[in-house]
Amino acid sequence: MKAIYKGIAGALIGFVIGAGGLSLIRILIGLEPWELETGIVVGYLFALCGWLLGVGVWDYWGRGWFGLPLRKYKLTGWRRYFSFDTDHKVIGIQYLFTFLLMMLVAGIFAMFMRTELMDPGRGIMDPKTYNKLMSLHGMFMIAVAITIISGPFGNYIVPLMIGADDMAFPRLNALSYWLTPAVPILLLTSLAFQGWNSGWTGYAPLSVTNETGQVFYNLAFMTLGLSSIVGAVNFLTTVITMRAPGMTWGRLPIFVWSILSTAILSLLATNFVFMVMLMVILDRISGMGFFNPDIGGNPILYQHLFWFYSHPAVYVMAIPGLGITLEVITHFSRKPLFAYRWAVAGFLGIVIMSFTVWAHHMFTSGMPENPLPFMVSTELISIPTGFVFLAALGTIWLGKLWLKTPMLFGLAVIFNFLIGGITGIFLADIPIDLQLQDTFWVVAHFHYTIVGTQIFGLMAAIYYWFPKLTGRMYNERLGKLHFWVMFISFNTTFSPMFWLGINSMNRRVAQYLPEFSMVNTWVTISAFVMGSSFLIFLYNMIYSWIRGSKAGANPWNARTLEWQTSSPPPAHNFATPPEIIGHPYDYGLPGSSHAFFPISGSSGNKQVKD
Amino acid sequence: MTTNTLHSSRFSQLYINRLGLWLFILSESVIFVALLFTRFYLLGVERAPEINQTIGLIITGLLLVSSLTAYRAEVHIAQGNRKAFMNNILATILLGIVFLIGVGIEWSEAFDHFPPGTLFGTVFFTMTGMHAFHVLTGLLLLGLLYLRGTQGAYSKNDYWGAEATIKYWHFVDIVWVFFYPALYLLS
Amino acid sequence: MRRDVIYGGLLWLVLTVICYSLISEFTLFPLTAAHEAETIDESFLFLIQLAIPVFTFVVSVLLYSIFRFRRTGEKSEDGLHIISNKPVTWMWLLITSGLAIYMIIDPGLTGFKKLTANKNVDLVVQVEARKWSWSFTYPQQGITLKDADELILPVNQRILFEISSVDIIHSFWIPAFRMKIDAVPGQLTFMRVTPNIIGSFEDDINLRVQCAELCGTGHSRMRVDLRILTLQEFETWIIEQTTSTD
Amino acid sequence: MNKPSDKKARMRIGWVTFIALGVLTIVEFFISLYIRPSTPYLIVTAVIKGWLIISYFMHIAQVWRRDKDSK
Repeated sequence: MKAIYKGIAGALIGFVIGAGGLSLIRILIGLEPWELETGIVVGYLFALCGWLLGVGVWDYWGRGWFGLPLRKYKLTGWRRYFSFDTDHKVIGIQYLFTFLLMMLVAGIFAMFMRTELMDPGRGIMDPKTYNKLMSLHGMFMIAVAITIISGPFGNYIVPLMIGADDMAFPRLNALSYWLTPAVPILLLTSLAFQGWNSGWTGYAPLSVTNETGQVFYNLAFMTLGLSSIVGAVNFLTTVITMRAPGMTWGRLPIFVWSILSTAILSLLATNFVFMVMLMVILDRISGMGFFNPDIGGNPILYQHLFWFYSHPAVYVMAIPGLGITLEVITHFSRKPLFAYRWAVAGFLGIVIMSFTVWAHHMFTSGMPENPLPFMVSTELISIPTGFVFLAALGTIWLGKLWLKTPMLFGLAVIFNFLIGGITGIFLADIPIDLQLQDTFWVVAHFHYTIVGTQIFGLMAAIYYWFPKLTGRMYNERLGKLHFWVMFISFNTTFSPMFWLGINSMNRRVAQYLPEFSMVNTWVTISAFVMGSSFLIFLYNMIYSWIRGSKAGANPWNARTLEWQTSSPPPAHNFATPPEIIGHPYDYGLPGSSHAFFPISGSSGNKQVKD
Repeated sequence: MTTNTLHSSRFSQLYINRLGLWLFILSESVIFVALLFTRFYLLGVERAPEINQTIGLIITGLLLVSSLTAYRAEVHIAQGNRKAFMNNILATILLGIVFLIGVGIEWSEAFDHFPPGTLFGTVFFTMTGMHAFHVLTGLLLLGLLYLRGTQGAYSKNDYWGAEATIKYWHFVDIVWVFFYPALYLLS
Repeated sequence: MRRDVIYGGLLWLVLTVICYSLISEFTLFPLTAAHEAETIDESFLFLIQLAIPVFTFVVSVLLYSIFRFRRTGEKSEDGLHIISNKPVTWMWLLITSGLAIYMIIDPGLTGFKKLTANKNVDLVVQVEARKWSWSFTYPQQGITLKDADELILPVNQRILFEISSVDIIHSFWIPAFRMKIDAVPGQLTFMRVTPNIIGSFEDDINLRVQCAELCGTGHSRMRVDLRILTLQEFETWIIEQTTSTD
Repeated sequence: MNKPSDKKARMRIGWVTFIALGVLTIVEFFISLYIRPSTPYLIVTAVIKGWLIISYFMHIAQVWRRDKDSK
């Protein structure tokens, strides 16, 4: 906890230095000493640096820049999780808890939204409050979706899967985690400054002209982007350089491939959104006019830059979910991953093509550019996406399906992503999009792809790796109950929204025509059931973590490397460094093995039990 | 960047660090790609005729020379010649500072012709500002490098800190290679 | 194995037939009030028909596998060691690419062409969006309705909307026309449409102008009614307007 | 790698690159003065300059020359 106190102190000092210094400069050049938004932006910049330095960057890292000896703290037990710890397993758990908490909070926002939408007129809040709540829900969930698989499981599992003892840059890894708490804090602080009402997309010029709370959204998005860039550099370097001997590209588990693809996307796209957020801030605080039509600026520019990041970001969310799904489906079908190369090509194909489709969000934006190339590329991206279905279906066909909770979630992802994908085709078709854009069809579509793919994938991951993370087994009965409640209520919540979309209910509205009230009431009730299913999940996790039965090293009898070490893994992951001698998914091939652990100093090879 | 010891990697720590740095630079260059895109999207190939060509050419030259001194510093430290290394770093820092002063003069002139409230001003100040910010961070890093140098850090076998800083400095130069024609020369 | 393929195929067939009969049973789309809307609904229906076999294929593989290939009991047993299957993967690539390209060409490019082909215009209506109301101007008739509560259009006339905004981005959407386009400050956007029925908001809720782009507090109520009149009625209305403003 | 002759060669690379960059900058300047439209030529010179810096000042080749140090 000491690290966090120091971080908070650092943030406060940083803010005072930043905002105070700014005031001083303003006085010197003869301006008013204080201007709210400039003060917030500059103060925040310094506060963020102060927070990072205080929380551990200075002790573990910064002192070295000045030639001072580093300070390392030897913490044990729960205290490690509140410190600048560089162990990738600790960072994974930190990510998991932070973002599950964020998801919970954003889910509560969603419950409030649905309560308001029970009623076609004014329900529990006025439209202004609704817009802010909707924006908060959106941005919280976007932050969650971008991070919640690659953060926790990318960090915890990827080094284990490739046989490394840690990430390539452990301190950068800790840095990328400790940037993230700033995101929810900023977003919630915005409420003290009238919040912001432009949704998670923050379209200019609305975002240039609205209340001060908007600046917090921009800063939060920039901070999140910074964190994911640092994470992406780390993941790429780790996977490229830290693979165990014999772990060729062709033997890389599919989940590692999905994280790698995600990292490429984050690396190459994120700074677009960083820049566009900065442009909005500059427009607001310094009188610049990127999006101001009066001086020749162009609001469409915002959408180009924004979607050039945010469409790839959709795959940043979806690909790790699909990676987990393929991973889980393979292990629980007891059969090799069907068409492994095609699945990898699918991921990489999505990565490359996702940079060509951004303007399909802008078919109705009145952009002067020709929309047809974007329609073509968007429809074509369904081909690499189809490879993922090919791999999944080919794997379960003729398998020996072991229908445990992770497997159920994995299969549900296939179903949900199928609906999400097919309904996306309609949106990619320009004539149909003219009708469906900005309606509830879009809401249903992206909830099917993000929640249905990523959050269901997350659940599969949590149940699948729970024994590895905790050393204990979750309660299977409760897990299945959670699955069925969540799966059914998820579908009854979001599938009626397709009907609403076709029948012209537009999105982001607090009040709507009374003709839609019956369906909306139904959706709200389903949403509450879906929300409550997470209570089962939380109870199961907490209870099993404390009281669950011991799981052993490899309860699923899986072949990948993370299961070949104890649960939870020791400090450096493997007692002896592994060597890879076979494919990770060779189920049903007698005598095959994925890895063995040579004992240093002896010539004998210890065969891993398979 | 980091100096932890790894026993499971088949690559040297130096190689890992280099790869990480290159990836970071790749990612950072996206900021400038976005700015160039903005410049062409909003303005086409137009530019303000009032822009001061003399200052533009001078600061371009300064940055170019600073890249040479940075390069020389790296060669010298790779040979273990610390004195020459330090002198070249110092020269780089001075050139960088003069560059920033040049940008400052350019800004004060630009305020009269195309303030941030005009379209070209918006683009000009953001592009040069973003670049100057990177020059500033580069200068801070070079300052740290110099400080560590006086403390006796870096030898011909261990000069990753110097190499990384110098690579970053070259990257800042590359950005200007693209920004200079985009702001001053296009028509 | 062959039996599995046959049974799975049968399941696919049954599910597909069920889905087709379901969509033919129900009215899928709300009221259309323009030629263009019919084109869009046709594309929509066509894509649904294309999507159904894809959907039922995946679902039937999932369902069949879950029931046929599930492991019973706790005994651990591995499946067959099938790494890949060249004919299947290449067939998959061929079929999915074929479908994608077909979709691009048929409802995509052809539909887009149908919508944009006819450039004739009988009537120009200038639409100005602001927070949170719509103003309509009929430049040929010299009528301006500021902060209007109704948009009046004649039937069977090709109308060109010239849309602009004075503050932030709004979106001009008439659900019964199935079309929307953003109102962007600083530029004009266009929408061409030919209404083909007579009616008003009281008859059907899809006859309305709705803002579809989030624009702040009043966004959800930024809506005016649409009334489509016969040409004679429209001309009478025009005369009424011009005389009342004089 | 640390032989004195090696040092001379590396210094020469630095100078040659520097002079090439300088010449290209002058060329750019004159292109902007005399050639309309200048954009395509300027893109070419900028790309050449960027490539020179990346390959000779920053040694990008090190990234794909995976020299494992013998420790």
